[in-house]
Amino acid sequence: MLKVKDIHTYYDDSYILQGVDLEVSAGEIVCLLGRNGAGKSTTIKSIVGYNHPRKGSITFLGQEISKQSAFKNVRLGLGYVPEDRRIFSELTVQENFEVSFNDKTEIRWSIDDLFSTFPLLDKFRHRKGGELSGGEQQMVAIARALAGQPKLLLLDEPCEGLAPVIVEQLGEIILRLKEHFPILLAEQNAHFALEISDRGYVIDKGLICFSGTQQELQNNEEIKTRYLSV
Amino acid sequence: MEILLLNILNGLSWGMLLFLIAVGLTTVFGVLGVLNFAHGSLFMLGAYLCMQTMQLFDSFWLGLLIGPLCAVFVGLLIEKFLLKRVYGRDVSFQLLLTFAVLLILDDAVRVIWGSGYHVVEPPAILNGIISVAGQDYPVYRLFLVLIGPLIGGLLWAFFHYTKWGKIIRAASFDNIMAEGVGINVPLIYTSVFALGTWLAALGGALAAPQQSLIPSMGEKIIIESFIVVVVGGMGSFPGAFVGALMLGLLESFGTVFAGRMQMAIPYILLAVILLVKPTGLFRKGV
Amino acid sequence: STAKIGFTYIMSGPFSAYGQFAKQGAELAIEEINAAGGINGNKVEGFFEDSTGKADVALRAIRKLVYQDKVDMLIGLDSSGVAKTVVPSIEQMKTPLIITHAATPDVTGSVCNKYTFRISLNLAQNVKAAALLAKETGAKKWTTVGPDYAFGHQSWEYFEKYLKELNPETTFLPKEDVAFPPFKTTDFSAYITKVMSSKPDGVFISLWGGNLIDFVRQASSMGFFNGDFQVLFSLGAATEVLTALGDKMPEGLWVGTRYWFLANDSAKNKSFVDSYFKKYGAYPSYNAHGAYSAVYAYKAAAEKAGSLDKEKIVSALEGLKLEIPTGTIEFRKGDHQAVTDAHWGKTAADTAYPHRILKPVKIFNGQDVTPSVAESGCSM
Amino acid sequence: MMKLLRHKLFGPTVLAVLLFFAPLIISTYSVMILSEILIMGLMAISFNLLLGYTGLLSFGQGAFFGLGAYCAALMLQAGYQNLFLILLVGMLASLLASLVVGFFSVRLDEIFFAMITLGFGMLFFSIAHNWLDVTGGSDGLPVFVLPSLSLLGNEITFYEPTRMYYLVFGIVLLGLVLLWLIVHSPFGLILKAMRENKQRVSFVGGNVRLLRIVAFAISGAFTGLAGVLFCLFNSMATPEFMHWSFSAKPVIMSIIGGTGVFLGPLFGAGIFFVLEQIIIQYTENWMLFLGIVLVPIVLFFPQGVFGTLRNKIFKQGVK
Amino acid sequence: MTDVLRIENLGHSYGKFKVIEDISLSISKGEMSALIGPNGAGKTTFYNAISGHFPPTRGKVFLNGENITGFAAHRVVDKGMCRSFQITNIFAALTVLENVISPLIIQQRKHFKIYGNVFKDKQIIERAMLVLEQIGIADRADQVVANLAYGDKRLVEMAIVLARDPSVVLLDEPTAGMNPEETENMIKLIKKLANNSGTTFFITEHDMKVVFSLAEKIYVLHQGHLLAQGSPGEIRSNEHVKEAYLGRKVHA
Ligand SMILES: Nc1ncnc2c1ncn2[C@@H]1O[C@H](COP(=O)(O)OP(=O)(O)OP(=O)(O)O)[C@@H](O)[C@H]1O
Ligand SMILES: Nc1ncnc2c1ncn2[C@@H]1O[C@H](COP(=O)(O)OP(=O)(O)OP(=O)(O)O)[C@@H](O)[C@H]1O
Ligand SMILES: [Mg+2]
Ligand SMILES: [Mg+2]
Repeated sequence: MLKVKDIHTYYDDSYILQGVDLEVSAGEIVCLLGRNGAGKSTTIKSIVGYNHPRKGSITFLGQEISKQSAFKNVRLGLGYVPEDRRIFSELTVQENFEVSFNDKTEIRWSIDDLFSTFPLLDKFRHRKGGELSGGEQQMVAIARALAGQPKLLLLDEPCEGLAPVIVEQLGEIILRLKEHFPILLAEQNAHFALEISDRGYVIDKGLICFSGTQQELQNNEEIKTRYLSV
Repeated sequence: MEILLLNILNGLSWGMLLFLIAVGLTTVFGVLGVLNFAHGSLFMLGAYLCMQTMQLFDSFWLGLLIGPLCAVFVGLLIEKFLLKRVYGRDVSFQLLLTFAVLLILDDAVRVIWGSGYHVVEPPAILNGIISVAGQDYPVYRLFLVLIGPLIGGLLWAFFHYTKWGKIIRAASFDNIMAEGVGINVPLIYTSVFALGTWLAALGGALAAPQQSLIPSMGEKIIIESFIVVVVGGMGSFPGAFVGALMLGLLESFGTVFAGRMQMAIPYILLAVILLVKPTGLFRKGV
Repeated sequence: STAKIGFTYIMSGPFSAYGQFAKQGAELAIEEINAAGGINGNKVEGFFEDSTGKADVALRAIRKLVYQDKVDMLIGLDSSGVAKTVVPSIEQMKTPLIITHAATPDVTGSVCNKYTFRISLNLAQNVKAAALLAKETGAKKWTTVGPDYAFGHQSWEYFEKYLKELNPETTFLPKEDVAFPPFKTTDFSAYITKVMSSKPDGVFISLWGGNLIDFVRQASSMGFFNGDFQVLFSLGAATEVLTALGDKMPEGLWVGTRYWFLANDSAKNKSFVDSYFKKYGAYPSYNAHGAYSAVYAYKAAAEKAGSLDKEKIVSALEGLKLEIPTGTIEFRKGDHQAVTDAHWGKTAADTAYPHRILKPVKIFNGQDVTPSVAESGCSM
Repeated sequence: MMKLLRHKLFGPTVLAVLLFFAPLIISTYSVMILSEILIMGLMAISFNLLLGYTGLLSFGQGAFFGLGAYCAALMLQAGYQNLFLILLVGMLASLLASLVVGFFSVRLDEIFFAMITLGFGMLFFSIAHNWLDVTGGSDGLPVFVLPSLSLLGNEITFYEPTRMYYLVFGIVLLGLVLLWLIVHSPFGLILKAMRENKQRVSFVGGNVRLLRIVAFAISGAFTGLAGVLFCLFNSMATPEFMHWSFSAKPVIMSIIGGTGVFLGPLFGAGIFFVLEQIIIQYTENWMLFLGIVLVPIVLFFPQGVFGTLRNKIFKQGVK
Repeated sequence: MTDVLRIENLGHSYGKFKVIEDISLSISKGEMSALIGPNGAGKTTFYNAISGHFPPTRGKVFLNGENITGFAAHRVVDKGMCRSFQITNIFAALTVLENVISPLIIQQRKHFKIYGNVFKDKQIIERAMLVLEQIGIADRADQVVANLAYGDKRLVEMAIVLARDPSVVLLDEPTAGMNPEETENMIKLIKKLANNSGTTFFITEHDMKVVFSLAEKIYVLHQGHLLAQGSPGEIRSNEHVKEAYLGRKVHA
């Protein structure tokens, strides 16, 4: 479904991704693990289209998207939840969903569906996004991505700064969403990620240094201590 | 008593013109984050283009319709080739770039239409006089008093009740994330600048029957619109409305009470408001 | 060898029309003089600099003319403020200057100096004529609308002073009841309302340029000219204003100017108006006339001095009498102001012209309207 | 040798020597332009103490410049001839005025700060423009006599352009040295810290408001000094000096030159004047061409012309 | 009277919206305590209200017995309480050394000194280098902070706070965004500092590992109220806390 092949991405002159390969197929949750600054967010941003790789290819649903603007990729079916959530703080929760709503495609999530999927948000419907707490915003960010009717969801560190009880809930939500589309999850929190994903990649210094199933990752002590410091 | 009424009308008609200019300025600032120094020049351009179309077709209404649209074309060029490159750069760079645009537009107009004064006649139906409080009052001014709230109301409805309007507001709060939810941000920016240009040029076309056209006619109005925008709260739509009315009325009544300090009225208003409410009267929010 | 004349006018920005007129007048004069053999056999060369209407820029321009282009003579200056602040430096540069537009009485008054002359009608002369006219109208209670800067305030001050002298009966509205709109005003409605509601017998208006155009149009539509009072426009007969207003200028208003191209039938004036019209397709404005005449004044002085030497030119200009299109003038020795006629008239339609003309024209003799040297306050 | 070239005082010293000997080579008119560049350069560098170092975009510097000029003009009119007294009073007056304006303005940021300083500046302009009795109103004040300096028993006057140049040169040099010391002092470092993050400064105990007021006042005082010099150089003080369009000059110059380098704004002033002179020579539509030239400067020189070029050259030097 | 920090009935509202209410607590000198609570409980608001970011709408704050309620941030710091931020808050374009020097200049009251070269001020430089060494980034002293990795930026944030040598340090999520190794180091660092200098630390964290390995006393904030307080053991076994915050699965 998504195929990233040997991408090289820079911020100005600094060479960040030095040939990243990864794949996500239908029906799976794939996690991208790596320590701080390893290049997880950069990978996600390259896929979404914020930071075009100078070399390499990204294909999504058979279409080359590595040079395409973010908004086009999102309309094509990439749902993006950024690491800092970025709720439209002056818009109400409902308006956040409305502006993200993609009506040019088959509609799988109506706005009401979103509120029923995240019942917690219902009472904040007309509250401004900026007035919500971090956890509440994270819900909004995920729901907002759903409003774009994604065919694949990119989640960048969804549990950063969230309370354990919320993280738990989040894990459940992500597992539920898996029934609808595959998910690429960038995480530092390997405990959390490995618990819910089927497969995983480990990235370090802009290179994928390991990939394998959940089991393989769980069992590979070397990787765990060297790259994940678990 | 009559003077009071007349001064209110005078203040309102000037205020409404200011509002049209300021609302464009504030929208462009709110979304693009650029405080456009050349906005006054687009106002001026609107007036000249209105005059030119009027001369061609001999109709004020056509001038009002076509003139601002031609200005929008110029605005699109400016956005595409210049402004695009300074989004997100420091305020000082944006001010300098738009200042350069101001210099270019003002002088170009002077080269094309000459430095002499031009006048535009109001259309026949608005050219009359009606009696207000025992004094003759031009109908055209009343027309201005009405058109401001009309356009303002339409814009407000657009921003708050249409999807496009909400999308524009979203892009104004966080353009990067707006892209991430599938919004074509460059297109939004271009459209918003076009809208801002259109509002400025429309203001110019509406002002044309009131004041003589010279290339520098945007200079006074740009500073006053800056003041309106800041007083109302940068990017705030109701703020622009309230600010413009306040300034219009103050200037009108200033002729009665301010004596020699009339010139300072806008600046005193600006200083007082910013001291009391540092972010302007209304919080950000288109 | 050449006689170099440096011109400093507003060539850019909102008031560049004035500089353009002056440049046309100057170029016409230079062309004519060169065709007739130059000045004392020297070809005349003009150097034009842009004052932008700002004092520091004007001074830089003049410095360039004097130190870089090494001109023999300076002509120009539109803005009163510029003229007043630049004049002290003229003395340091020891180069004669003929002012052709700036009207403040001070440059040939409190701040006058040996090198500075003025050929154009100054504010005092123009307003004195206005006062004479005002007396004739018989209006008793006067008010004013003037731009809120020195020119507007001085105009009103002088008007009050002269009219009071002429007719002690007249009254003037106090400062807080007259209207001084800031220079950048485009909406005069509040001022119009204010003046109309003060119920005067006469209104003296010293607005000019764009301000005047906006005022006239807005005032017309508010019924100002149907009011029961006299209106005098001290600069209403400027051609750029009349041209822009066309038939929007009401008829029968008293308007003044520094030069009116139909005011006299002298051969000098006829030939000037004709050649100007032939060359530029328009009737000469007062600024074109000022620059044109100043070049001829320089020619006359050089011929009188028999030299281009700056000091000699200065001496020759003092007391110089010559005929220019507007009439015969004399650079008074005491203050270097030209004693020149003032022109007023009533606006009237005439199908031969694209704009209003003056009919009848009223000419006030230079001697009658020029305050004495003692009054001017000049001491050299 | 290379070390000498790279010393941070090498460039400025060479520049000062060049400026000192310039009048021997260039024409009188160029000497006058150079004087003007130095004065405006001083104004721009004082302004840049705010924009480049403190992160405050002041759009009202003209007020302090004008105040310095008016002080000088009024003192000369009243017969005070002592050069140092005039310089001192001009600076003090601007210092006081900027303390007051600063007191009200510095709690604002960014465009709000720009607008409120613009507002205050225009308030000063309105006063100068309308207070006929003192300021001469819109006409301004002409100055007839310049102060002279008695040095070793000789009276030195400044009517002659080259002498005026040396007066300007000397005082601007002194002003720049003082500003340089300030920028490199502990206070200067705190200014930069505030530019980066004023919240952090207050959360390590710095009184941001007070610090900014002091920075604003220092900038105002030196701007006033430049104003005094401008008044002497042009023998005039006019309200135009206080108008926002005059306040825009140091902004333009600083950005052209580069706000990140101490001398950047001085170069900006130089570039601005030279450009203006060149353009005016060829066309009356200088506004059009100035605009056209400014566009690429803004677009392609993100650190200003001087800053960007310097970075390029030095980078190459390292490689 | 050994309470360094005492808070009485503190409350804060944004407009009509009450975020925290009636919080009272006192912390004794040298004590290491932590404030935990779900997202949106009001932890950051609480910090802001006591550190001078904005004045609290109700209640009082005492530092070393002195009432500092409503003091501006810089005066709170002067009185000896300094904080870090949840979102890194440093001087991006300055070098690491300059980042640490800046608070030192202010501490030594040299921030209005408009002459002299700070880099030649031995007293300041030595102290700055000492702080950097303690934190462990002395080797990067000359690097511009903007170019550092995230974890190092967090360290600079700490260094800035410590440079002021405060008696009370408030840390808002000091290890957020750090990898486990860095987190481990940070815990060690805080422990070391607490032991050596007797500084009182008061932290918020979501990482329970950090909280339980550091804190001697834990306060649990829930919907603006103090739900519980006590030793880590007490908190861990508190049913309310489990319900509201920790969840059942946390075995930390
Ligand atoms: N805007 C930028 N400019 C320059 N370098 C950047 C920029 N953003 C990130 N980097 C660098 O790119 C590298 C990868 O960063 P990235 O944000 O992708 O890491 P990450 O794996 O997502 O880390 P984290 O867990 O902290 O989110 C880091 O070394 C970082 O310093
Ligand atoms: N400026 C504000 N205006 C209105 N409400 C606000 C504002 N800031 C925060 N809030 C609200 O106050 C509550 C507490 O927020 P606060 O940031 O203090 O929580 P927190 O405990 O720090 O959460 P987190 O762990 O997610 O950082 C939240 O519900 C939030 O929505
Ligand atoms: Mg990341
Ligand atoms: Mg928080």
